[in-house]
Amino acid sequence: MSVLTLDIVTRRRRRSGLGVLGWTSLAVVAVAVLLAIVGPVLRPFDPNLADLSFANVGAYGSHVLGFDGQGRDLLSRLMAGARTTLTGAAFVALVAIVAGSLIAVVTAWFGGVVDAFAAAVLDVLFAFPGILLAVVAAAILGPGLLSAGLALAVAYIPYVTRVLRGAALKERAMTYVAALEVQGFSAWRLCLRHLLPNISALIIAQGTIMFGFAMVDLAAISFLGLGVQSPQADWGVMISDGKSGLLQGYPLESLSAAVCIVAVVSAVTFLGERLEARAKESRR
Amino acid sequence: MTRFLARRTAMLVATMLVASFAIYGALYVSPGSPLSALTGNRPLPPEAKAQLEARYHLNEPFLVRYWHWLVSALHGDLGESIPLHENVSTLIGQRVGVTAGLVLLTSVIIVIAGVGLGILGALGKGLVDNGVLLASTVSAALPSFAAAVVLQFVVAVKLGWLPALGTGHGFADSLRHLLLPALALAATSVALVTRVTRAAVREETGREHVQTAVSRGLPWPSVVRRHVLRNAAIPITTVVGITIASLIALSAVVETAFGLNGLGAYLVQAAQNKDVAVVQGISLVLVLAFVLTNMLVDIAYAVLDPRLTLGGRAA
Amino acid sequence: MSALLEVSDLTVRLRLGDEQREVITGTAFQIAAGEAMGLVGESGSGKSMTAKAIARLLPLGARVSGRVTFDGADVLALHGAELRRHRARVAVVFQDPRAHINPVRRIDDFMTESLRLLDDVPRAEARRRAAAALEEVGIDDPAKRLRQFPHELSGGMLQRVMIATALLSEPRLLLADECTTALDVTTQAEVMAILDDLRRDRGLAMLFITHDLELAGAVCDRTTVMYAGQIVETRGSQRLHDDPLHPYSAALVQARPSVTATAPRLNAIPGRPVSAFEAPGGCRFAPRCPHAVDACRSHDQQLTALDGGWVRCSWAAELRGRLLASSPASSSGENANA
Amino acid sequence: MPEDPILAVRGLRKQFGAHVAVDDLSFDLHRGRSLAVVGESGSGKTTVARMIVGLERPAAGTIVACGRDRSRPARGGAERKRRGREVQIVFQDPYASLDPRQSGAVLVDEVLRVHHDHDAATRRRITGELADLVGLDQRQINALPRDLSGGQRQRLAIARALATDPRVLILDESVAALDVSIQAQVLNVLADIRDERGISYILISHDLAVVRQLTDDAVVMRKGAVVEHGPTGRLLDDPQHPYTRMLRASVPGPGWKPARTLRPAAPPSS
Repeated sequence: MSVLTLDIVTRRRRRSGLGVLGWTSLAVVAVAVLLAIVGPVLRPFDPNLADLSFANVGAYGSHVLGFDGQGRDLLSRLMAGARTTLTGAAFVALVAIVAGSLIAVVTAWFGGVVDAFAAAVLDVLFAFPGILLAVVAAAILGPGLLSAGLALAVAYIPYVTRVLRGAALKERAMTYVAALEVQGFSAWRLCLRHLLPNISALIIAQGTIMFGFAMVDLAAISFLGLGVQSPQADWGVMISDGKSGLLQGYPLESLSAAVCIVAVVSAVTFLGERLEARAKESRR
Repeated sequence: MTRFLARRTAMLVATMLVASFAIYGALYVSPGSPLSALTGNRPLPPEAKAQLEARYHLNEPFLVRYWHWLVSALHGDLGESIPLHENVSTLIGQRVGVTAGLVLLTSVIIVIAGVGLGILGALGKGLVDNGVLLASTVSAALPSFAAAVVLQFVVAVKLGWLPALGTGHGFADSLRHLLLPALALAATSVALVTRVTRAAVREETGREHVQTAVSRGLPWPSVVRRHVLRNAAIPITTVVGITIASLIALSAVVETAFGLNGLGAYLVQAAQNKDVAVVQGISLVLVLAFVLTNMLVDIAYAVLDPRLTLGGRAA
Repeated sequence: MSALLEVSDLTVRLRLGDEQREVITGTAFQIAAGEAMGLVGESGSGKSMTAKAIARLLPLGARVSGRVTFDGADVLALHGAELRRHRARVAVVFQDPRAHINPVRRIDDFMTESLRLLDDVPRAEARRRAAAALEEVGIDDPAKRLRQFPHELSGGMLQRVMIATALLSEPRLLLADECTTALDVTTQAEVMAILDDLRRDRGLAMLFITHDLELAGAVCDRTTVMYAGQIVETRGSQRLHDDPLHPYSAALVQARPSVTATAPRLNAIPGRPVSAFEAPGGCRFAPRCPHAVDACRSHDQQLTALDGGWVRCSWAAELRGRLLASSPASSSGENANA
Repeated sequence: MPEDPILAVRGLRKQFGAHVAVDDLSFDLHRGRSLAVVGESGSGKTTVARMIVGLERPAAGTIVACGRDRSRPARGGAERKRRGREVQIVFQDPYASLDPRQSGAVLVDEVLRVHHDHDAATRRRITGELADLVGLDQRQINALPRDLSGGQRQRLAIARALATDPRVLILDESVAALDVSIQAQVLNVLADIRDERGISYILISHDLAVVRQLTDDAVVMRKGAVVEHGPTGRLLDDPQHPYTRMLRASVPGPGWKPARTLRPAAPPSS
């Protein structure tokens, strides 16, 4: 038997299961969510109790990770920060995805003038990158998680809508929708019971991916000092707070928070992309 | 093509008009008088207040003020920073070079590394491809500020190869100072471009017309060059363009992290100080740069894809 | 006289995820120089994969065994420059010209590409030949067409461009894979006529792959019928149509409605066509065959010579002449599991 | 004395921008009869189907089904549903015409719930009857579309269309994408349904053999205009219009040879 071509299709092998990376990602996300729920309660020490004499001191007794630049317990701050960081990102993703799905389905269904108008509005909105909008929002509403979150959510809407609108249009063009229209089904029923459920997998995937983006961007805004305000514990704030220590050779505060963010973001993004790939696969 | 350009330019002007209105309007309605920032919330004698209001056109109706602002902006005058008593255009002019340099250097890194690695991964097999995949996955998860922190610590603090902070003087020194920030800024974007490039080249390789070329007995390198890469260039150009456009705003983070004296970092400072004129001015410049870049992407797209003679880009 | 193309015991397995899926089982046939053979079957029969195996265009991960000899060369062993030369001498005309022509390059570039790259023909000369080829397939104003992009041409026109291009490289064998299926009937007739004319003029051999038995019969001397990855019958086209030897060929002949008469009821074949990897042991057509007996299901059938053709059915001699007269399958049976 | 037509179309016209897709089409369809609308791509035949079921709005002309005008959009849900009980359609592509998340049973059940106040048991009974009618077994009617073959999906699409017991069923190239052996099965099923239910068909098709098998009358369209209209048998055996003759001459059959011919004043091939 002659083998004509080399096999490079192996990567698609474990399509059905999650795989090692998938399970690891799921575990990371589960731990993060758990931390967000119980972290602020279970933390071993008061995350805001500062003692400058312990500034940047390493692991010490029950202070497993040591102290930050102001002598606060690092592990406690990481645990307490999980809630702020994750709820902020969840808020952004949720708002963007709900608005995006709504706009996508409505414009795909009605088309014509409605679609053209929505497209024009989104085009303008598209001109404002998330970070820029957040900075402007901070200038208007004052710095804080709320203004940053709102700004990011608004900035994400055009991106989410673009992806979902494409999917919704494709679905709208499927002849089963036409067949059910001919059956006398209402637009309401068709959108809610057929169109939306059929793009729901993609919506969830997009939401997951947006959650990852939101975590990064929110942290970036906190890092700029325009998001969550110190001394509140938040991973983005911690990276920023730890910068001076870092330059003096004490990288732990910045790095530990960075590792937390990178781990959760990569896990979430990996899962989101898997969901997206699967959603697209099943719609072939 | 002329019609396409005209249409696209009209769209750009319309977008900028709406965007400028939004920028100006949003900051106009923001709580707190611009004067309070100037006076540090001290009460002012009425005549001094009136004098200041007249100087900064604070007593005119909103639309009139917007019109003044827009017309002067078109003449290159973005007004005056109240806290700094300086012309915003001048302030921007002093800093735009750093940001432009940073974005440019980052773009070069993204195009060379991202597109190169992507093609390598798509056409390579086994180890090469897996290596590219691994590198891009790690790098994709590295937000610019985290990359900044890591690079500062490892390259600047531990190894001492490159400076951790500051802008530098002269071309070579500036470049030395910009290298780490550019790498930090590029990290995520390179990964994104690599992955899209890899996917696009992969997808084109599987196309029927590529099969036709193979079936005619053309050498594989010719098929790759004339059909696979030529066609993959269309989605790759789009993603590279959009990625570069997104750097314009993201530069704020890296500039802040590395203490660069650029537009983004200055915008952040101005937002913290509620320096409305500066925030408006820089926002307008950044949005313009962003929109212009996107327009260039659209034009490149239309040039590369003969199927799109008229009308916009197929979403 | 030795055949131009000789396929023997060709078996192809494709890789789908973890699975190896057999799509062709032990196919064997010959095509002489200048001869046209039709390859007819429903979906999953393996007819297109046969063409791909001959042109060495199987997807990555495919495993092939058996032997394909083209003009004396062992096709399955070719590689590098020899493989490219083989591909250049076997021209393929695909079903969907719009997908098979690079959309971002001009017709000119598409047509002259292999002349310029492989034969070092100067651009002007290559273009002159391309224009002449376009005129041969009945396209007016070739100079203008050469400057256009594929999306500016209709499907029928593109397929003629495809045929003209295939002939430019002066191949010895033409593989036409459902090349008129996507076209309108009147366009199909015209494209078929052009293909038939030019092929005969040049003494070009052709493997004509189609699901349409009548169409194959109209342009091919001989027709081969495939089912579930196997050849079930090979015969002169006219005889296959009038006096099929295999129950499946007979069923195909009868299942199609006729344009000249309304049947009270069509002779539908119960069940659905299967691919080689889903096929049962024994005779692969047995579950759908009205003449099947227990022995059919337990014994693999061999391709045996009968009346100048080949047939894969041990009852062929006995059933001969009765196949077309066989009564339509009962309606309950045909509804079973399409 | 002939009864009133179940579907009457008069002077139907549709334009897309400057392009006239359908121009001045008229025909009658009577109970239990079948009419073919024959044409190649660009003939406007599919636009005709879409106008009759209300997916496109005619620019001019009237469509009257079961004595009620339907050339304007339905006003309100009740009228929309009533139209749904008069005319139904089966599309060409069996892969796009079913909601991938619904099994046949769920799908038919939803249609029944939208239209009638039957209890669950009645709906189950009707679903079972429809499955029998189109030849799907218990397992198949409860399977998701992705687990069905093309032929089975098309049977399911027919069952869905019949769920409201319409008087007219439009078959828009409904058997064109099927394998020869499956096509014959579905054509037989369609003939059975007509015998059993007295339903009328409009067959939109480019396939003259299928047209001959299933229909009594035929309208031949070319570039939106009707070129010939008459009984199917006569039209195919003795075509009058040059275009019909060309169509007929293009069908491969015993003794047929493709001829490099025709197209007198034809446009560059379409």
